[in-house]
Amino acid sequence: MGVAIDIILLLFLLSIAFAACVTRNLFSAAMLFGIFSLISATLFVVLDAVDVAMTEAAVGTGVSTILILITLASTGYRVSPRPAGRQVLALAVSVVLGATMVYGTLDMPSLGSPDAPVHTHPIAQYYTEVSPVEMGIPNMVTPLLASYRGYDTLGETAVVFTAGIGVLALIGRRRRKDPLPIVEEFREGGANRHRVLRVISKQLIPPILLYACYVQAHGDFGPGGGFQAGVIFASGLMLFMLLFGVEHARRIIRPVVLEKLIALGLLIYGGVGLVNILQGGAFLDYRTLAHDPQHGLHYGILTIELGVGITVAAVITTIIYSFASHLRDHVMQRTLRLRQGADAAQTSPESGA
Amino acid sequence: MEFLGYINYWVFIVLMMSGFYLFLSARNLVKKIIGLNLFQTSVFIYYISTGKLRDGSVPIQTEGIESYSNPLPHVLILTAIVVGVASTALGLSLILRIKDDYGSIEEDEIDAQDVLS
Amino acid sequence: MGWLLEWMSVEVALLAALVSPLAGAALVVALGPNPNARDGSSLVAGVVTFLCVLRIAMALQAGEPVAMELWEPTPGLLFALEVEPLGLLFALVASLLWPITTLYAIGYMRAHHEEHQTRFFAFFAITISAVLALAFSANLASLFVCYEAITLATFPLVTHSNDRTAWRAGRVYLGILMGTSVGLLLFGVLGVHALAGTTRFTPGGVLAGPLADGNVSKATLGVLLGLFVFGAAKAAVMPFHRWLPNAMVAPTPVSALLHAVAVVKAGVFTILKVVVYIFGLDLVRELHAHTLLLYVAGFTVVAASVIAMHKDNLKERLAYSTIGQLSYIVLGALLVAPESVQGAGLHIAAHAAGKITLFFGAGALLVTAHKKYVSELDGIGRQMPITMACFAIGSLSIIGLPPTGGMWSKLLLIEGAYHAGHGPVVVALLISSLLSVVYLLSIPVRAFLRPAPTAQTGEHPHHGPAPWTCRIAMVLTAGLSVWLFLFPDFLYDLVVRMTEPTP
Amino acid sequence: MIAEHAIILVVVLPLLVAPLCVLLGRGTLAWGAATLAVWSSFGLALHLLGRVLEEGVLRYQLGGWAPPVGIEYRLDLAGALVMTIVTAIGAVVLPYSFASVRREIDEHRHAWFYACLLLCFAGLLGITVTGDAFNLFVSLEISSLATYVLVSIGRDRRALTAAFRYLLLGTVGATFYLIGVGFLYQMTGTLNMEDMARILTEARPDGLGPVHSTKTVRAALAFLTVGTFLKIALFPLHVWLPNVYAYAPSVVSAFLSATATKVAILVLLRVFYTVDGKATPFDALPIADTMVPLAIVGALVASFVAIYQRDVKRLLAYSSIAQVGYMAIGIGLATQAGLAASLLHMINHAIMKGTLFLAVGCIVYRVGQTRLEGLRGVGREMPLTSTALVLGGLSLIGVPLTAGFVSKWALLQAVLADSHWIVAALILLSSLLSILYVGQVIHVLLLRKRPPGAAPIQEAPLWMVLPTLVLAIGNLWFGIASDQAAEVSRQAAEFLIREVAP
Repeated sequence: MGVAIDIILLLFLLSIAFAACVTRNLFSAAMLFGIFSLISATLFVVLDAVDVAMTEAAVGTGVSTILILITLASTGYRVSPRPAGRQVLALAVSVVLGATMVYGTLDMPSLGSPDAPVHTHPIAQYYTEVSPVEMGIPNMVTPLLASYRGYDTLGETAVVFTAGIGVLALIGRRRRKDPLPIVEEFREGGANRHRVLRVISKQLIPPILLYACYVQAHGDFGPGGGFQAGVIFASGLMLFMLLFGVEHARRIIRPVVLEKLIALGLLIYGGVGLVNILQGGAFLDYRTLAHDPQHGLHYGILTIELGVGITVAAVITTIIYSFASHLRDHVMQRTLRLRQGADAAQTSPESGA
Repeated sequence: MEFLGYINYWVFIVLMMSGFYLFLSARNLVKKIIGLNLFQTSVFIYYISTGKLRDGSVPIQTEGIESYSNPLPHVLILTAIVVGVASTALGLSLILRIKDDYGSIEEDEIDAQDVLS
Repeated sequence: MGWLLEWMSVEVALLAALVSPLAGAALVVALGPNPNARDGSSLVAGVVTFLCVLRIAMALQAGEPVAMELWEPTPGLLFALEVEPLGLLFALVASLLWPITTLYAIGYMRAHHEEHQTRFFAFFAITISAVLALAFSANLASLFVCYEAITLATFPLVTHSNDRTAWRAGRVYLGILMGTSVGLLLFGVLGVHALAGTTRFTPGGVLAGPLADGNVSKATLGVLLGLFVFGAAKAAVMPFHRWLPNAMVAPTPVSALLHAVAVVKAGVFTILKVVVYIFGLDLVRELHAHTLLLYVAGFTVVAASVIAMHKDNLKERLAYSTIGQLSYIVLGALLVAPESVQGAGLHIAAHAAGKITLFFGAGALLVTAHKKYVSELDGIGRQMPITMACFAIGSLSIIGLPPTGGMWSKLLLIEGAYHAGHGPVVVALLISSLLSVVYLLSIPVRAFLRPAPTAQTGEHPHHGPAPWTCRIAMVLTAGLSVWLFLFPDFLYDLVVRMTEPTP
Repeated sequence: MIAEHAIILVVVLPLLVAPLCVLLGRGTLAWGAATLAVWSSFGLALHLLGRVLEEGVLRYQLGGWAPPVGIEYRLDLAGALVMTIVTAIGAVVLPYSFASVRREIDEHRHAWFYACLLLCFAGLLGITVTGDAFNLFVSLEISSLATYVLVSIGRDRRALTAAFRYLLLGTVGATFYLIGVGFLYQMTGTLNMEDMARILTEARPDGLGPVHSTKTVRAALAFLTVGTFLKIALFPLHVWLPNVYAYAPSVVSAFLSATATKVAILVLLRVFYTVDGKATPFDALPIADTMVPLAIVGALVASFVAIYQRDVKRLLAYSSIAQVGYMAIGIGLATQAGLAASLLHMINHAIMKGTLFLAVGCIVYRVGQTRLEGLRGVGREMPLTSTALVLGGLSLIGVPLTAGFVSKWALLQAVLADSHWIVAALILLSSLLSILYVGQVIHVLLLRKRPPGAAPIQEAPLWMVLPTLVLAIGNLWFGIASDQAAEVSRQAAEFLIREVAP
């Protein structure tokens, strides 16, 4: 049964990858990538990585695909044909890459083999056997993520932070003194014309936000944690933005506040580490936070997960805001230009007469 | 299963190759990003597969289950996915700016403009 | 006079000889606004430097070893000083002629109303320091560093006038000197280090061992020798000679001291050192390449003399003469007969004294009579008798006629060539001497014997003699040439000790 | 307490001041905070260097978890050396950045700029201290992402394409690294570098020789090497570099050129020596046979291309590729002398390229562009800047008494010690080419006359000239008194090599 699912999923993935390579349409390429990501998330579940599956589904299928689609909306879907020479070269390089990897696999332990060093190395036992006792947290991914390799996660949060700042620096809208004239159609967002959709979707937003809080808090027991929660929270806001338009959304949570929240989350995370140092432990040694080391660990993990959640939610929202605002400005400018062109076309025959 | 174990790896490799091929051959910048993402996602799949233990289960402690898959690759890939989406977001915003400033997102047309300037 | 210097230990003297020009440079910069104090300090630094070198000479005469290790930035790049006879000879010449040139320069620069005199004197002093460090270098690596330092320190002097020609000349200067030294000389230095494991100047050479061990072939060593002969482009062996005529755009004191004495001699000195202390005379004799290089140098000697004859610009003529004379020294080194090497060493001193006098003369003519061309010099000897008399003595020294020191060195060179069985070289030396009679002696002859141009040419008739400091300097250097003729023993002893190292 | 935690504070301090900069919001405040953070990092780095010299390798258990369960920070001499370079350059660049950034970057982006600069800085430092292969990847990505932002934050639109291309190739490089680490992880089950090195020498479970002889490990090594080559910009994987250095803001060019490639080279050393050391990667793969020729061809081609550049920053960028080639030669020799020479050249190249880019930044501040035609005679009116430029240029050529000479000397010696005469000759040839391109810049700046009617130019502001001159004097200092630097790099090389020795 497992094998059958495995094979089906792999076949799916292969055909999608092939389709993505041959398609000329950027829109379908983007959608194919979204599906690819979703199916790989399913594969992750088969491979026992539920946390990763959740993240991949939220990030790959959700955020990345949406970002690509927004980008395409302002850049267009046109692709010029590729020259043959380049394709041959690309193929050759890819084949070299593949050949090297296949060579590498020849001495690998087969998939799932219990003799593989990955499973025989003492740390594997540590993570699966000692950690739940030591931490009192059933989900082994969470303490590994937040404590044993908590420093990597700090780095990961820093990367997210960088991305947020970077997107702001690149396409973040400057607080203009003379805002663009707002075209009426865009004032209320695209969903204006779909009242039913709007009414129903509106009901979804609170549960989504609530679910985000649940995922944030439930990371100790099931799949989830700060990152997933942040993405889900941001997707709730994203839905709001889709329904009511980016201008409205920007008024609900102001971009400046988001910018500060981005920084705040990372600071909370790092601050925990500094507090640990002040308490006489190593950086990110949460055991110093309370008398009982296990309590300390729980406090620490909860706090840093909160930091991660804040930064991720704020960054994803900022990114989506920025992309959407950019698209909106783009569309509006184009509309204005068209309208001016139309006005000019109307006036010119009169003046000619 | 032994045989299938290798097949799995090779399928992952084919996936990586297709992503890498798309990345190399495309001249459209968005398409390059898509290719890169495919490539990276395939690498993630490979990584996760290394942690899989035959007959192991999801690494969440449950009554009555003795063997769990190794959670370490999961953590690594969680980090890598985040890093990946961060790069993607940055790359896409760069594309938006390039579109604004050059009016095109085709590599050749951009290069041609740079040569002229 | 010896007791006066006894109180200074020889190590101190060695360091002081290098530092006092630098201190002089610092003083010059500090006293820049006050020209008299500035030039005075320059002079004092020169005299102090010379005294230090004298102290070193006394020590060496007494048989004391004079050596010192300074520092080692990376393994194999050891900055160390060690005085041996040839280096001492070079240092003596340079440090003696520096205060004299300074004296001359004071008059020249003021009469010529040069700008940026402070910069001029400062870089001049720095160059001298580098030259002395080069002369005292204990190994090839530190010699190379000093060699490059000289190139850089003289660059501002070459481009001193800051106009288009000066900068163009500067480019050629830097391009050739830097290119050859980085591309060839450095390679040679590293090659020696790689083969012999050391670059220390050792009597008898360091490369004989690797050859005997079979680590290296004769052909490779021949190439290595070529790297040095061409790499030390300051020796101006053709085809890397073009920088020297170009460098003549510099103020005359620079041409006089640096481009007749210090800088160019640094090139031939390097070659001599390498031949004597790195390869060793016996080894060079076995290399086929040395004959080939010998003929290149011989060609340079003759060709430079021929070109010199056709130059009307006095300084350029002197420059080509220098190119020829430098190749005498290279010839001497490559002939590898003891006499010829001694002659080469002696020629460093003799040519220095002679050529600096000639340049002083040329400079004096320029500032006083504003004459640059040989053809304008008719009858000028009557107005500037001292200048032209010194010029004549200098010419004799270059040609190699008594009563000047040039005679001894040329004699030794010819003798060496004869003993080594290189007939064509003897012929080349003789031809070049004859040519130099034509291109040099013709000048004082013109100046004294031809009638002065009359008023119809529009020249203002009376300009008087050269500035007094210039005249003193010329008399001193001309006197030095004569003194070298009368008392060559001291220097001769030095060069003999060079070829017979074991005491 | 600070001494005990210095090894982590040196990285975390700038990492956490970055969000602080964003909170502060104002450019000036952010600059102040950033400067303080970087300077304290510099102080800590010096302290650490001293301690490493005295005590040997320093270790720190992050989160209090003993490796290999937790992540370990592990600072050896090579790491401390690179860390000192990075922090020193940072400490010089930040005072400089105040005026330069105000001129070249829109004001509302200043706080973000400093935040990213700090993140880049922290990421680079993280690479130097980490003893964990995956943590290295994370640090690498922090610095890379910050770099993409830094490059594209200016006003030149060409910086956008440059940053984008860098993003693509950088991500590919990082992914290759990730694949390599994955392969190694699969064969060893651990991510800690030392632990990996230990397991690699152990016998395989099936008894077929040591783990490092497996095909998987070889493939891993290939991926790690190629991925790192991309980051180092070793020919022919250098295509991203010229435009990035050329069109980034001056401060960024200076900082990156002096630090980023050095840190990438350290990654290479980690791969070759710390992780795979006992597996003697030089025997397993034809690394020396490919790396040295690639490096030397790269040095020659890049020097040659540099001569034809009409833009000063691009010219310097190509020269960087050439210089990286020299460092790669030293590593490719796989001898202690070669390694020491590479490390020494790393220090010296950081100083000289820093000087040159800072000096060019001063010119940009006044003239606003870097095309050679537009810079005629500019140097004459900016004497201090041109002094620095000339000193840096001489060092780049490798003129004696400058830093560049000492390391080139050491490199040539190492090359000749292995009797690679042709390589030595080619290095010298490339030096000759460098005379041409440096000479060209100096010629245009100093010798040509300003076009008639051009507006007079002032010397750049004091706070830009001063750091530039500090680095310029560093060129002389490390050329004359370089024995300490040479000694440290020799010891670092010895340590790395010793890890290889069984």
